[in-house]
Amino acid sequence: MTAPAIRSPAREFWRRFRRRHTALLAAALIVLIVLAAVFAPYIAPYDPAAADYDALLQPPSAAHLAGTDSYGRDILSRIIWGGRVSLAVGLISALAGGLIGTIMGLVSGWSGGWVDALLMRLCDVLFAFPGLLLAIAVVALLGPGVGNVIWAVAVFSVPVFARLVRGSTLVLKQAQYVQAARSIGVSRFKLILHHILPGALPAVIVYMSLRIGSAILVGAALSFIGLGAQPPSSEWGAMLADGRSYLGVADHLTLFPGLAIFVVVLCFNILGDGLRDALNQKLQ
Amino acid sequence: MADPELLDVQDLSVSFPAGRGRTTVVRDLRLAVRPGETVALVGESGSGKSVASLAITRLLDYGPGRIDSGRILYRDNGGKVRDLAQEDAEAMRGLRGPEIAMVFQQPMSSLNPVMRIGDQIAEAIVQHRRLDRTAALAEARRLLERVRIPDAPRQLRAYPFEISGGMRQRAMIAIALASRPRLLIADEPTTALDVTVQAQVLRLLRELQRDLGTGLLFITHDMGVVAELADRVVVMRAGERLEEGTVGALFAAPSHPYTRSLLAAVPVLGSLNDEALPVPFPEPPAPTGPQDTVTAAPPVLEVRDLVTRFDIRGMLGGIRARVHAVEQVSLDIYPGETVALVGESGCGKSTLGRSIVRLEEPSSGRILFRGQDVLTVAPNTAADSASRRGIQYVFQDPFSALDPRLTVGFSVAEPIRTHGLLKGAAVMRRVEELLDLVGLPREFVSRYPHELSGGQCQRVGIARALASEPQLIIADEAVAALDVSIRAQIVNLLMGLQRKLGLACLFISHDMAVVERISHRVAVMYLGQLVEIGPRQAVLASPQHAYTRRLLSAVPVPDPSRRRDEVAIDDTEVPSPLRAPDDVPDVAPLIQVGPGHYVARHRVGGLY
Amino acid sequence: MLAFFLKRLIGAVPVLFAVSLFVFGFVRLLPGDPARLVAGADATEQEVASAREALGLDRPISEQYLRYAGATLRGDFGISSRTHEPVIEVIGARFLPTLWLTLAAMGWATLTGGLLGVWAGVKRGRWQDQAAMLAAIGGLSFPGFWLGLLLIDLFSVHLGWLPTGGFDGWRSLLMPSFTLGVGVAAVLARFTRSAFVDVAGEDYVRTARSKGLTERRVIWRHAARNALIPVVTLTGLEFGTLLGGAIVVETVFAWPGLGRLLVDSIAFRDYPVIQALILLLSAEFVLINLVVDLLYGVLNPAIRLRS
Amino acid sequence: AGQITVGVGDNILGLDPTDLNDSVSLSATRLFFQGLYGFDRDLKLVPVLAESTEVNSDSTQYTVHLRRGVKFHDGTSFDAAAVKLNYDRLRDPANRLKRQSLLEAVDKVEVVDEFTIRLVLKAPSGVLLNYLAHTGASILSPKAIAQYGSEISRHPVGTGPFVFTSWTPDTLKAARNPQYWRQGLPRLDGVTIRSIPESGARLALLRSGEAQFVFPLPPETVQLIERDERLAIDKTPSIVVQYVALNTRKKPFDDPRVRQALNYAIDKTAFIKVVYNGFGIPMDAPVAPGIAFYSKQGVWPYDPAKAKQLLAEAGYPNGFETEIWNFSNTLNNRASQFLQQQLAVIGVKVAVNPLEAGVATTRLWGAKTPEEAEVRMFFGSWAPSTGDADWALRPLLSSRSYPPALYNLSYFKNDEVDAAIQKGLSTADPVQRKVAYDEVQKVVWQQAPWIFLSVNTLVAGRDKRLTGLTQQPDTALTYEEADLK
Ligand SMILES: Nc1ncnc2c1ncn2[C@@H]1O[C@H](COP(=O)(O)OP(=O)(O)OP(=O)(O)O)[C@@H](O)[C@H]1O
Ligand SMILES: Nc1ncnc2c1ncn2[C@@H]1O[C@H](COP(=O)(O)OP(=O)(O)OP(=O)(O)O)[C@@H](O)[C@H]1O
Ligand SMILES: [Mg+2]
Ligand SMILES: [Mg+2]
Repeated sequence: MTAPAIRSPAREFWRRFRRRHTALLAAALIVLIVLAAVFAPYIAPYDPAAADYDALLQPPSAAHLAGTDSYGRDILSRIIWGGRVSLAVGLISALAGGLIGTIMGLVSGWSGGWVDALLMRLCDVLFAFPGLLLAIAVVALLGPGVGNVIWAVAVFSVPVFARLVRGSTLVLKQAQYVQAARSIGVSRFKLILHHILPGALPAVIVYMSLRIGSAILVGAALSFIGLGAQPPSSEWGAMLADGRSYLGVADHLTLFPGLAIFVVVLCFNILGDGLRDALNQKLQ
Repeated sequence: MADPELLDVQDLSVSFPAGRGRTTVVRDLRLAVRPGETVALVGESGSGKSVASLAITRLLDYGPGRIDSGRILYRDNGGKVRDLAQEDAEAMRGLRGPEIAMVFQQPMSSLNPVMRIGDQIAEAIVQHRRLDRTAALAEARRLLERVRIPDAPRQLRAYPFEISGGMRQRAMIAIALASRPRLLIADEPTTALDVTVQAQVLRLLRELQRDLGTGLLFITHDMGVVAELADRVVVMRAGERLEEGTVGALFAAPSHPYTRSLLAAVPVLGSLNDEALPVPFPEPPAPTGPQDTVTAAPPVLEVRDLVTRFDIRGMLGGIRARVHAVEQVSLDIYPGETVALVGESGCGKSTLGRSIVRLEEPSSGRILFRGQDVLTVAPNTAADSASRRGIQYVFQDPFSALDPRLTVGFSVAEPIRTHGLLKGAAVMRRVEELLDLVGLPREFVSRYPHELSGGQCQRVGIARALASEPQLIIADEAVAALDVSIRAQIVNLLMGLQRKLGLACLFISHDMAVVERISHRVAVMYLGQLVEIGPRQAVLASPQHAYTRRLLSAVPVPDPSRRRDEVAIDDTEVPSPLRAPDDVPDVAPLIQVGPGHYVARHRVGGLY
Repeated sequence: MLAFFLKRLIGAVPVLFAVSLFVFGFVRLLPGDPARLVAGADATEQEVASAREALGLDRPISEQYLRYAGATLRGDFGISSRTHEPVIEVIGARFLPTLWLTLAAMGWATLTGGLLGVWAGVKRGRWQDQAAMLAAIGGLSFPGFWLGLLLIDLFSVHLGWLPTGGFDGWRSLLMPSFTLGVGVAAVLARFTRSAFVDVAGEDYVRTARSKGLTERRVIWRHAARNALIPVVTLTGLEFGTLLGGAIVVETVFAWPGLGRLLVDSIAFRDYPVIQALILLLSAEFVLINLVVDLLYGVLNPAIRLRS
Repeated sequence: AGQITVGVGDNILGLDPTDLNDSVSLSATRLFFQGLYGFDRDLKLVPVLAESTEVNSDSTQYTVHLRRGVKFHDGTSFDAAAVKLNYDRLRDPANRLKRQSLLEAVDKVEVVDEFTIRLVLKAPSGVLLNYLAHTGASILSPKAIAQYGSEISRHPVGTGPFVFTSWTPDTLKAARNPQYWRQGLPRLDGVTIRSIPESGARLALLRSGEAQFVFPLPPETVQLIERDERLAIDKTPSIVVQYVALNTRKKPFDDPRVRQALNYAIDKTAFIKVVYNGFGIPMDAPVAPGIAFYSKQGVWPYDPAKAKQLLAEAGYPNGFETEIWNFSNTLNNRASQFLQQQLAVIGVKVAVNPLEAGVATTRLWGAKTPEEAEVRMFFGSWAPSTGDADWALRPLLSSRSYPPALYNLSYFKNDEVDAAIQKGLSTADPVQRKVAYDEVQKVVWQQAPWIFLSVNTLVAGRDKRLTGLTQQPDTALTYEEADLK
């Protein structure tokens, strides 16, 4: 009988993840949505910017599956195109913010002392600086492109991740097994990578999957206060915000982009749960 | 049988998911406990003892394990016989505590890290005895005193990480006793206890049996304890019951070959009275005679005036008191030498060991490893790495020392990879070799710590310590959770390595018989200080310090015919290493009383 | 303890100083001419010039900073260029509504979020878990303004139970605090669940069960308390963020809070108000994080703070 | 009788009319304050605190006879001294009041007797009374000015129909002035003005009965109000023109044919329908019909073919690329997008760039010279607050009004126009002024420095029980005669 090989934690993780079928399904759906966005020009039934003044605010019909908006543009096509912006905002900002924040939190929690103090005060400053203010500044300086907003949103998720990870790090640092590894002489980097990070990761993943949704909604908030995406690039949040004054008149204007956001957020959260559970060796 | 059974386990089988199927780890187990009876469950490490006990309490439900078949008949307080395997969760909850209580094997992880010890005990009292919190805390204090925890009022307010391994175990016992159970399942409750405390705890259990008629299912590896305590013995191996019998009959005439070999491997204190050097167990592979491995080379480790103290902080960070865990300890260990460190639970043995591997920060003193002061070397230098590789520590609580998120294979390979000893597939081969050495199946490389039994965990810890080919091993109760045959195998393994590589060893243990077997010299600690140190033969045969004498007198003998009904135990107040922040204890110098034999002559905590 | 507290508070001074300097530069970096905004859409050139003079923006930037720093140190935050009121009063008038809204929202959201999270964690993998998750995701993907408008439509327009907005008694607090709290509750629920699932498999939870404790006690005293540690961080952070004002909710419910003040002030390049607001927010965050750090120690004695 | 609540879209920033420039605050001050003159709902000049005015022949001296028996809310009497004090206060640059330019033309204010005052001008002016009628030239109680100093904007004391009660950031409350000089007025016991920035919530305020009047109303929600029989829509033709300024100094807009082509390319009716839900009329002159001396020119027809042809003639057969700016808000962005789509039809690719309010100030007014200006197309609107052709045309089209001085964003320069504007400004004779402004409007229309779009209709929602609350074309509300049944 040949003994199984020593799999790296990453391989182990993948092995467990593969068994989570709902998570895989969610991941597949996300890929599908991303593909739809990428290939929007080939998939979208209409030009998302083409207005038809004879078909304003049409309810869903065979011609326009999701109806038309106040310019007579096809909402479905706009949602497909809008995925490009919205998914980019959600994914990039959450991933970038999560990555930087996690590193910061690990360093801060692990080092303690003045490094910790410095990094955490930096976070305080970042926090105190309302994200919206920066978003406005970015919009003001660089123009209202959503691409610019991504970075603003990313920067402002950094402190949350940093503090979360720092919290876990502080706890894990005390764990007997971390001390044990330390006494062996495991390098700081490996120690953090193999023993601390996996313990902090569940929180990061869950928060990240939540963050993707809220990042998409930042677009809505910005549009709401009048700083949205640059027209006519459709973006789910902006579509929602613009459609709100038609509530009660033409509800499909908000319904469909809302649905799109819901589905995407749901998928990311299911995926997040799957990843998280796969990190927990006690769950089969 | 005249007595109605309290517990009657019939054909119990338990399995765990494994890969795509399930593996059965307890198979058709039969077991009975009568009121007031003590049944010892002994057997090979990993044979399913702990799992069986979890199945009985149905705590198994909260994990991946499943009861596949069998009945667990239990006669409750009202005289009704119930099949625990069929009861619903709520009914089981009602039974746990006042009816069936359990002491878990891994005391560290089994205590809630963020709750005070007192609250964890009082909670059970409040739940089952309808006392208010203050009364419950008072009761908790009484319980702590009864399990001989020093300074009980303060320990009530301590958190698990603040107390020693033995204290945790006693706290677990106190929790189990708090609800005055009718059936107590104790999984290795005394492994981390020094013999004096062990004797007291055993007496406490007997009292409980007498007063309440509690049935006791006692899982242990210590045949001395079995002989001392048990009425009947059940022997398990590989998930199955091998044989059962009254303790006298079983010890006198074991029927199964495994039982026979088990009893043969039991070390008896005093069997090496005439031998100056350690001698391996008469186990395969064939022993090699006395362990004359100590050379005249300079010591690998020199500890000088080491002091480690812990500040006890209040909720908001202020220092309230200080634990003098290690006070001015000096100690040398030579290549090829094993020094046994013994002493009462909580006296600072682990702290000393942990200080040497720099898991604690000593307040003063020096630690020289091969002439290099390890406390002053800069981190991440070659010297630092050399000492971290050269000294390995086997943790007293093996489970919490393994990263729960990493497989056994990865944990064992970690020191090899860290120090770049091997590369690629060679790492894997070495890990397998190490698992073989400690008697674990190779497929355990892909297991996680929570899928191991206590003894298996401990062996992983040992394999991991050996992985970096150290010059010095600090083994903190490293064989306590192992059954006698495996224990003999591990001790022989260490001695073999000593012979081959000149490995030095600081062997922290409560088991005097093993100490006698393995050590060249014995050091005795008391309240953080070294009170006696000398050649093993001299210390064990003619102990000079009163504490050493007391320690030796309490060692149980693995022979039921020589059972002491009342051990001479002094019930004086247990001294405590806790002091006010500015109250430094005085340390008496060691005085030579024989060749290499030193003893402290001064009054410490009621002794002189 | 006190020493630790003081140390952290003193440590906050340079932070606040850095923030003040940063903000001072930042607002001036933003494109936009406050004088022009103050003077109005159809102002003549003289009117603009006189507005600039009145704002002190005609002086060299260094002088402006020194004045600002000096005044700030004296506790004088200047006069709002938008309303001509002292900044202290502008902010003061809106601080209380924000505080109320935040407290109410955080109050119900932490409670509900925590409960929901633990519940989902207990029922992990079962339909209750899934339902809680769907509810949470729903709460997350609902933009505040949408939910707010729907609530207004239902409770104010159709049922007539609650006022549509404004800051006027507890009834006016219900819808805004609900709307504001939904996102927080959702985040906390998801997060608590996750932390809870991790903790629920620990040995000490098994010990708690072996004592025969009620399941509720096992969950709350043993599992939840350990799960709380990461949740506390998040709660603190969310609280701080909300204290900065919830722009969207404040706008929908015409709530006179700090968030809207900030947006309006930015749109108006009301430098003194922006500067003071951000200083206030930094101070809040320093304070909240201090509390969070203390709470860590309370919740997990092993990481008690060494001052 | 009764109390009413009015929902408005912005915060009230202050209550000193001389130091305000946003229409919401100015409108609110009209509860408390009045000037010597005012406008009726057709923007006709009417005396308020004045009884009559004599102008000398060269339009340099205005002698105003004041109304007698008027009292300020604090009990002091309104008289010539009060007017002089107010006007001098407003004119004095040291006071840095935002409305100081209203009295720019005045050289001296003289008290003739207790109820007569004379305004001596620096140069002849035909429009002084329009300026005096502006809310910014309201008369405050001299006692209150002395008493409150810089706090005056929180303590409004005037002669108006309502007395100040309280003001918190979002809510202004006023109560009936029992000593109001007009007999039997006001009819209401009190007025509350609430700021509700979100239009949906503002609408809900009306529908739930918490407010009796809300303005503005997003055009798309009108349907919801119409469904409710308790509510009515109030439509008021405004004097606000919506147009796109084309930078006539920049290629390709320097060519009149291009500018005309753009005018041909936009379907104004569709524009009004899509952007404003039909609430508006196409512009048919450079000023709105409500403005004095409005001179109708006829709507630019929608004719994309003609537009293409003109572009080709001008050398742009395939169109060109350019950029349009606007102040970022829902309606403006929507309008820009509409324009973008329509211009795309004739091959003109327009990038829409909405400017945040602060950014706009630098981008638009930051250029010191026409050469520095970056603006190409700017979608905006103009509300001439004096209701006179001068302020409707001069700031936008005179070559002396280039930013940063004023608002000529098309950098339009035409000598005839310049001369005519100057002429109209310097005389009080209506006949001469009409000639001048006819000329200006004709030339501007031909030269097309703008894309002429629409004059919007103000849309407000009203509880049907509320009567007599009138909205003026400049969006200001008059509460005097309002009543709640
Ligand atoms: N969660 C699990 N998943 C898979 N296997 C498990 C799990 N828990 C225990 N086992 C296996 O079941 C067997 C019995 O374990 P158990 O803990 O009962 O041993 P034990 O008799 O108590 O041994 P020890 O004396 O070493 O504590 C062991 O081989 C162990 O590896
Ligand atoms: N982190 C800590 N904080 C406070 N006190 C501590 C801490 N760790 C250990 N102690 C105390 O130090 C003393 C020595 O503990 P140590 O673990 O060294 O004992 P030990 O000799 O190993 O006992 P045992 O045989 O029970 O394992 C004990 O009284 C213990 O309560
Ligand atoms: Mg076991
Ligand atoms: Mg120990």
